[in-house]
Amino acid sequence: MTTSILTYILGIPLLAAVLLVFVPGNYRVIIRAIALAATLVPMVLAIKMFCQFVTGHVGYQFEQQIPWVESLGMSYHVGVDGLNVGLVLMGAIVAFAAACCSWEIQTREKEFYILLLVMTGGILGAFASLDLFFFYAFHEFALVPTFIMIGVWGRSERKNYATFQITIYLTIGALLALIGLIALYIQSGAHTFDIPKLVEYIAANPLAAKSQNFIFPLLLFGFGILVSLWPFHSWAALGYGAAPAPTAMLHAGVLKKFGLYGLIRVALPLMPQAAQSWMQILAWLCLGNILYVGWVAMKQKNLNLLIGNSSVAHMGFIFLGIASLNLIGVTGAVLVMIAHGFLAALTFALSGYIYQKTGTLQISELGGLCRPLRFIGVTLLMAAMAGCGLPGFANFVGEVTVFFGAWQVPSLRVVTVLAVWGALIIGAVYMTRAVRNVLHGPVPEKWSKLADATDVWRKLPYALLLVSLLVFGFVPSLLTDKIVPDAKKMVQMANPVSDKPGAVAVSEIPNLKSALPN
Amino acid sequence: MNASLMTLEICVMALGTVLMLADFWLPDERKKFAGYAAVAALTGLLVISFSGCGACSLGGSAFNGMFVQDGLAIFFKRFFIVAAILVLFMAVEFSDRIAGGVSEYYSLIVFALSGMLFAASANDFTMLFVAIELITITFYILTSFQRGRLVSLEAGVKYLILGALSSSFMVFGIALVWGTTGKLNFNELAAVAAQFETSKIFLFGVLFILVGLGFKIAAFPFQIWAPDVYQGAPTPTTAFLAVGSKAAGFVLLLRVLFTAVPTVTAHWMNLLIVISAITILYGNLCALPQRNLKRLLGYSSIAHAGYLLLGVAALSASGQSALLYYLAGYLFTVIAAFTVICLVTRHLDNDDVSALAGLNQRSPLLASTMTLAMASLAGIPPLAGFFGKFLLLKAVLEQGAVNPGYYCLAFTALAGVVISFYYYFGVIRAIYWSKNVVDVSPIQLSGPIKVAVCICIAGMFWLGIFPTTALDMANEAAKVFGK
Amino acid sequence: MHVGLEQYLTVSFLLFALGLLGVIMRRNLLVIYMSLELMLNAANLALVSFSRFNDNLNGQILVFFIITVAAAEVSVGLALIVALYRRRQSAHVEDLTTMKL
Amino acid sequence: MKYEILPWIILFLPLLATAVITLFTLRCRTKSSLISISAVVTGFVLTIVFIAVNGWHPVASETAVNWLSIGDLHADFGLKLDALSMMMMLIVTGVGGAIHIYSYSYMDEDAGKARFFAFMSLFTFSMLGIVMSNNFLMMFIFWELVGVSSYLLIGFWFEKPSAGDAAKKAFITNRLGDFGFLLGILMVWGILGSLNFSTLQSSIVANPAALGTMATIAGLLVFCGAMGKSAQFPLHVWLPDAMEGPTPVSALIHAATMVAAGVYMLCRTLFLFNADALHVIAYIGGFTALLAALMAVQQNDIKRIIAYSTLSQLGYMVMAVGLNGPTPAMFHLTTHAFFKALLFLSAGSVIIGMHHEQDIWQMGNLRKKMPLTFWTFLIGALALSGIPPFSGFYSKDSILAQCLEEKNYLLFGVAVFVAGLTAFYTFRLFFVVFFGKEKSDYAKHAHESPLVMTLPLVALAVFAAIGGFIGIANNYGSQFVAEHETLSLAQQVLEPLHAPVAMLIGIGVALAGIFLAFSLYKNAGTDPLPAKLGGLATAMKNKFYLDEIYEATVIRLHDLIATICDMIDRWIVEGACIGFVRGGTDLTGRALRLVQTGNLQTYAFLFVLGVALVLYFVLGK
Repeated sequence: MTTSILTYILGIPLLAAVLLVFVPGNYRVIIRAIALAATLVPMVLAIKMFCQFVTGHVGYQFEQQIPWVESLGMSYHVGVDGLNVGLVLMGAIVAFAAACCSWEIQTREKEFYILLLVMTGGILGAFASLDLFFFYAFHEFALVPTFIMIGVWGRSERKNYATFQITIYLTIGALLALIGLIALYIQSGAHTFDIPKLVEYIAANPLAAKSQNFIFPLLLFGFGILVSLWPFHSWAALGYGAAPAPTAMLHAGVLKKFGLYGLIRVALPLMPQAAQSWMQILAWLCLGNILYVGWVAMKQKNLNLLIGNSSVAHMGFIFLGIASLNLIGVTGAVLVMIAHGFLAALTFALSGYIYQKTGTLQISELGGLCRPLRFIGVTLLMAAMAGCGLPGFANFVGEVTVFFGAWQVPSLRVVTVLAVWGALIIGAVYMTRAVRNVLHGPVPEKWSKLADATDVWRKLPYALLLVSLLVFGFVPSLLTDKIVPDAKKMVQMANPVSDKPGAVAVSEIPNLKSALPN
Repeated sequence: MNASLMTLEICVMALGTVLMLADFWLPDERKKFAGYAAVAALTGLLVISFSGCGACSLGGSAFNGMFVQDGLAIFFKRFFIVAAILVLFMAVEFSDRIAGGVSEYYSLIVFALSGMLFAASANDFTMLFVAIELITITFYILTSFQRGRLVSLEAGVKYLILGALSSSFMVFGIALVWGTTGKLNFNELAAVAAQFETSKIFLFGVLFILVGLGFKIAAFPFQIWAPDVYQGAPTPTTAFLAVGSKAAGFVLLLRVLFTAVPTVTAHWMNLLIVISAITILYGNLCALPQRNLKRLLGYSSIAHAGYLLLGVAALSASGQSALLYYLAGYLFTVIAAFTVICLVTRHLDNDDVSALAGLNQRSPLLASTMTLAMASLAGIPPLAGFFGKFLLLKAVLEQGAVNPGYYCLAFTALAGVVISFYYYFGVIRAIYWSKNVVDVSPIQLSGPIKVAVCICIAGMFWLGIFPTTALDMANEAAKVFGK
Repeated sequence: MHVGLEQYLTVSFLLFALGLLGVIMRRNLLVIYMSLELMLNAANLALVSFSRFNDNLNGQILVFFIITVAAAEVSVGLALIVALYRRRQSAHVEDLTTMKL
Repeated sequence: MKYEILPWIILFLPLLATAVITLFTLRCRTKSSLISISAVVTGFVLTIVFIAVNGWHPVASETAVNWLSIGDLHADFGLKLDALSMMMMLIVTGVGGAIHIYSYSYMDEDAGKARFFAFMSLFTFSMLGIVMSNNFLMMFIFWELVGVSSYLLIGFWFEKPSAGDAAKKAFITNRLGDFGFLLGILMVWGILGSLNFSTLQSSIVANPAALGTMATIAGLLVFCGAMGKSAQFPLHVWLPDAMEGPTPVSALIHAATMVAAGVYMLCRTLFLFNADALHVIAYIGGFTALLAALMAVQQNDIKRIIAYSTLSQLGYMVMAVGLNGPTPAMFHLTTHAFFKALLFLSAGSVIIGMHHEQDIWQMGNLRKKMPLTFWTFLIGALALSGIPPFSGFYSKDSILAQCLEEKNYLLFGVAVFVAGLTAFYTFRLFFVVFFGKEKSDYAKHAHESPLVMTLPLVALAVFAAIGGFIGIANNYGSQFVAEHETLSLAQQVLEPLHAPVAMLIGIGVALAGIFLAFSLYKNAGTDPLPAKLGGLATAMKNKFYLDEIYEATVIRLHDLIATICDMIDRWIVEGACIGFVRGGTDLTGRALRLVQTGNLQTYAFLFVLGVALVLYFVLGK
C-alpha cells in the first residue's frame, strides 16, 4: 500500500522535532522557520486531503496499514472518514496558527518548538489513527509536552499548582480510558486493536451486557475527564489560565477533543446498551458544564480564566449532542468540536497577544483596548460573538444542530431548554461583559500606546482561524455532507433496533411531514 | 553431564579472576583499561550468546538437573550481561571516587554477574542458594566499597545484616521443604508438591524461601532495606543492585513459583495480588516527599518491584512475558538514570535532586537522558516503560474474569502510576526550571560513557517503538512455564 | 526416652527463634551477627536431622554448602563490621542512623 | 418569477459593502460611506424593478438553495417574495437609504465614519434577511445578526461607558427574547417536522389541530422573539437606552426597521397563533402602548421622548396583530416607519444644530433658526398624533377600527387614551423645542443643517404626509385577506369613514392632546406638570422604576447564582475535594516513610513482623 497523505501529515512534525534536536539553540531564526514549515506543510496537505475527500462515501479513506505487533493484533493504521476528516483539518490549521503565535516565547525557544511539534504530531496522529493502541499512545504522547510547556513557559504565579493539577487529572483520565480500552480488547475477544475490525467483530457478536457496563463507564469518565466533563473540570480553566498561548490553543482547541472523538468513535458504537443507559446521566452532567461552569465564567476576574471556563462550558453542548444519540445530535457534536477548536484557539491566541503587550489579563486593569489594538480588538470582538453562538460563525451551526438533535429525544427536552438558556443567555452575558470591560469603555492612559498587530505574519494566525470559523459558518454543508453518512452508520450501531430514542421522536412527527417537500 | 552448557559462567568466572590478578601488575593510571577490557570481553560473550554458536545458547541441563539451560535462562543471561556491561561503563567513570582496588571493584561486579548467570539457570534449591549467596556476598562488598564514606559502610552493614537474616530464613525454608518432600530439584518437587499442599511445614518452608526472594526484589514487607542501601552504596553498585540483583530475584521467584510449586502458587493468587498492590503503593507514596535522588530511585525501585509483581500475580504466560519485557525496559531506563546521577554528582558529596539544577545547560545529552529515563519510568509513550506497563495491565485485566481482585489490582497500579507522575516530573522540573542554578560548568563526558548513555536511550526507544523482537524473546522465555 | 525427629526439629526451631530474638533485641553488631549464624546453624541442624531420619544424604551435602557459604559470609561481614568500627569507634546499631526517612 | 437573481443581489449587496469596507477602505471615510450608500440605494432601485417586473404577487414566490440538511433537519437558505416581504424590502431599502444619505453628513466629523457605514450595511443586510427569509431557521439567523448589528451600532461610541452598557443591555435583552423564539422554533419543528413557512402554513391549514396542546405555548414562545425585538413589555427596557447610539441609528434601527421586525414576524407567522395566544399578544401590546406613552410624558431628552413614543406605537401594532388585524398593524408599521424616521432625523438635525445638546429644556424658539427642520418636524408630529390627512391618521384609525370590529372595548379605550397622550407629549416636545424663548446659548446660536441632511427630511416628510392613501393598505390587505378588493385613491382617502366612531373619537382626543400641550407648554420655561401630578410625574420620569426592579431582581439573582457557583468551584470542588485528595496522598506518604527510621534493629523487627504477617495471611485461616 502506498504511503497515505495522513502519514505525511502526522510524520512531518515529528521528524522536524527530531531534526530540531540537532539544531544549536541559538539559531533562533532557523528553528522558528523549521517549526513554521513543519506545521505549514501538514496544514496544506490536510486542506488538500479535505478537498480530495470523497463526500457521501461511507467508510475510511486515505487508509494505510502497517503491521506492528501481530501477536497482539496491533498495527499502524491511519485513515479518515467523515467523523475525523474535519478534526484532522482543524488540528492542522490550529497547529500552524499556534506555531505562528509562538513568537511570544522568548526563552528556550528550541525546547519549546520541539515540544510544540511533538504535540502537533501526537494530536494529528491521535485523530488519524484507526488502531486503539496508537490512538491512545499518540494522545498520551501529545499530552506530556502540554504539562512541560505549562510548567516551563507558563504564566501566572499559580503555574506550578496548575501544572500539578492538569497533570494529575489528565493522567487519571487517560489511564482510566486505557484500562477501558484494554478491557475492551480483552473482552471483545477479537484479538485486535484495529478499530474497523473491532467494530465489525462486535457488530457480529456484541459484548455481554456485564462487560459493557464495566467498560463503558471507564471510557465515559476517562474520556470525560480529558474533556473536562463536570465535575472534573476544574483543571481546565486553571491550566489554560497558566498555559502559554500556543499550548492553550493546541490543547483547548484540538487535544481536548480527543476524548469526545473517542466516545463517538469507540464507546458508542461498540457498547450500545451501556450507552443507552448512561446517556441520560451524561445529559444531566453536561448541564453542569453549560450552566454551572457558565455561571462560574461570569465571575472570573481574569480574561484567560473566563475564556477557559467558557471553553469548558462549550464542551457541554458536545456532550449534549452525543447524549442525544441520534444523527442530528451527533453530527452537531462533531460540528461543535471542529468549530470550538478554531474558536478556542483564536481566543487564546488573542488573549496571549494582549498578555504579551499589557503583561496582565486582569479584566479590571484592562479596558478600551479596541482603540489602541484595532485589529486585535475587532478580532476578539468577533471571537466573543462566535463564543455566544452568533450565526455566521461555525459554532452557531453546531450548537443549533445539537439543540435540534437533542429536542428529538423526548426525555431530553428539559435538558435542551436549559442548555438553550445557557447558550443564548449565559454565554451572551459573560461574553458581552468581557467585551464591555476589555474592549469598550475609556482607554487607561498606560494602554493608549499599545502596538497593534500590523504586519501580515502577526495577523496571519488570527485571520486564518477567523476565516475558518466564517467559512464553515456560512457553508456548513462542507462538513455536514461529509459527516452525515458515517455519523448515520455510527448512530445505527449505537441504537440497537430494540430501543431507539431517535425513533421515538420521528414516530411522533405526524406522517404528513413525510409528504412535505424537504 | 555436559559442562559445556556453562561456557558463559566459566568464562565470566575466569574474567573475574583475571581482573583481580590484573590489579597486581597494572599501574594505577591504566586501571581504567581493565574496566574497558572487561566490557570488551563481556560484549564478546554477549555476541556469542546471540550468535548461537557455542553451547551456551542450546537447551539442556547439567549437574543432574541442578542447572538448566532453557529459554528463560538464556533470556536472563543476556539481560545480566548487558546490565553488567553498562554498569562497568559507569564503574570506570566512578573509579576516581574509589580509594583503592579499582580493578577489584570491576572483578567483583563480574563475580556478581557470574552469580546471576547461575541464578538464571538454577533449577535446584542448592544451586539457588549458592547463586543467591554468591550475588549477595559480593554485593556486601560492592555496597561498602567506598570505605572512606560512612554512609557506604552503613549501607553495607545494613545490607549485610538484613541480607543474612533473609538468607537464614531461606535456608531454613529450604530445610523444611526438603525435609518434608525429600526433593531439592524443582522439577522433581513439582511432581510431588501436589500431595504436600496441606502440610503446614511444607508451606512454611516455601513461604520462608519466598521471604528470601522477596528480600532480593524488595517487595513488601521485605522492602525496608532498599532506600538506605540504594542511597549509601556507590552509584554503580546501586544501579547493579537495582537491575541485576532484582532481576536475579525475579528469575528465581518465577522458577520457584511456576516450576517448583505451581500447584501451591495457584492458591496464593490473593497473597500475590495484595503484596504487589501494597508494594506499588508503598514505593510511590514514600517517594512523594523524597528529595535525595538515589533514595528516590530506591523507593521507585520498590514501586517497580510492585509493577513487576503484577506479572507474577497474573499467574499467566502473558503475565510472565510482560514481566520479562518490563524488566528489559527497566534495565535501560534505570541504568540510564543512575549513569546520569553518577556523572552529575562526581564533585558533589550529596546527591540531592537539586544537584540536577541547570543540567540542561551543563550537558544537554545528560539532561535529555534523565528526562527520557524519568518519562520511561513514568510510562510515557513511545518509551519502553509505556509498552511494558501496557502489557502488564493487559495481563492483569485478562485475569479479571477469574478474580475481580485483579480489577482492584489494576486500579491500584493506575493510582501508583498517577502518583509517580508527580515525583518523576519533579525531577524533570529540577533539570529544566529550578530557580537557583549554582553550577553551570559544562560536564565533560568521555567517549565510552557517551556510548553507554546512547545505548540506554536507544534501548528505551527500541523497546518502545519496535517491541516485536523483544516481545517474541520474552514470549519464548515464558514458554518455559507452559510445559 | 526415645529421641526422634520431632525433638531435633524442636531444638532447631528453638535455635532459630533464639537467633531471631538475638537479632531483634541485642544492640551490638557482633552479637547480632552471631545470632544470625545461630539461625543458619538451626537450619543446618534441621537438615542434618532430616537426612538422618529420612536417610537421604542430599541434605548433608547442602549443609556443607551452607557452612562454606556461611564462612565466606562471616569473613566478609566481620571485615565490614571492623571497618565500620575503625571509622565509628563503635559497633552499636543506634549509631548507624545517618540515612533515614 | 422573473429575474430570480435580483432578490439575491438586493440581499447580498449590503453584505458585500460591509466586507469591502472592513477589508479595504477602512482608512478612507468618504469612499466607504459612498460604497455603503450606493449599496442600499441600488437595493432600493432593484427592488422597485423587481416589483415592476413581477407585480406584488409573483407566481412562484420562493427561491432557495439547500443550506443544511441532516436527517430530519432540513434548512434552506431561501427567500420568500410576496407583498408583505417586498413592502418591507421597500421600507428597509427606501427609508434606510434616506437615513444612509442623511448620515453621510451627520457623521461627517466622526473619526469612525467608515466603521459606522460598515455596521449600517451589515444591519441592512440582516434586516433584509429577516424580511426575505422563507423559513424559521433563516429568520432566526438574521434575527440574531440584526441583534448583533444593533449591538455594534448602539455601542458605536464604545469609549463612552454608557454606550457600552446600553449596547450590552440591548443585546442581552434581545437574547432573552430569542431564547423563547428558538424554543418556539424547536417546538414547532419537533411537532410539524419542517421549518419552511409555506409548508408549516399548509400543514396547519390542512389540520388546524396539528400543534395540539402545544399550540398556545409554541405561539407564545415564538412571540417572545417579537417581544425582544419589538421591545414589548417586559422586554422593553433596552430601547430607551439604545438612544446612546448616533441619531441615524436610532432612526433606522429603533424607529423604522429593526423594532418593526417583531411585528413583521408576527404577521409572517400569523398562522401559528391560536385565539388564546393572540389574546395575550393583544393585551401585552396594549399595555406596552399605555406604559410607554405615560413614560414619554415626563422625559426631557429629545431622543428619549421619541423613543418612548416608538415603544407605544409598537405596542399599537402588536395589539393590532393580537386583534387579528395584520393589515392595520403592517399599515401602521409602514407609516410609522416614515414619520418616526422623519422625527428622529429632524431631532438629529436639531441636535446637530444644538451641538449635541439633547435636553429639550435647553432649547426653544428654534423655528426661526431652523425653519426647514421645523416644518418637517411639524409634519412628523402631526402624523404621529394622527391628524388627518397625514399618514399616521389613517393607520392609527384602522387600528382603532380593528378594536371596535373585534368588540374589544377595553383595548379600544386604551388605544384612544394612548392616542391622546401621544398627541400631548409629541406637541409638548414640539412647543418646548420650537417655540418659547431660547433657554440656552446653544439655542441662540443654533443653525440649519446642510442640504444633504435636510433633503432626506423632505423626502420622508412627503411620505409621512401622503403615506395614508397611496395603496399601502391595499398591498397588505391583498396579502392577508383572501377576497380583497383594491381601493382607488379616493376610496382610500375616505376609507376611515367606514368606522366613523373610531375616526371621530381618534381625531377628538388627538386635538384635545394638542390643545392641552399648547396651553401648558406655549411659553413654559420649566415643566409645570410635576407640580400638578406630583408622585405620578416622578414615577413616569423614572420609567415606573422598572429598570431598578430588574436590577434588583433578575440581575441580582443571576449574579447571586454565579457567585454561589464560583464559591462552590473555588472552595468545594477545587479546595475541598482536590485539596483533600492531594493533601491526603501527601500526608500518607510522609507518614509511611516514618517507618524508615534508619535503625537496623527496627528494620530487622519489621522484617520479622512482615514474615509473621505473610505466614498469618497464608496459614492463619
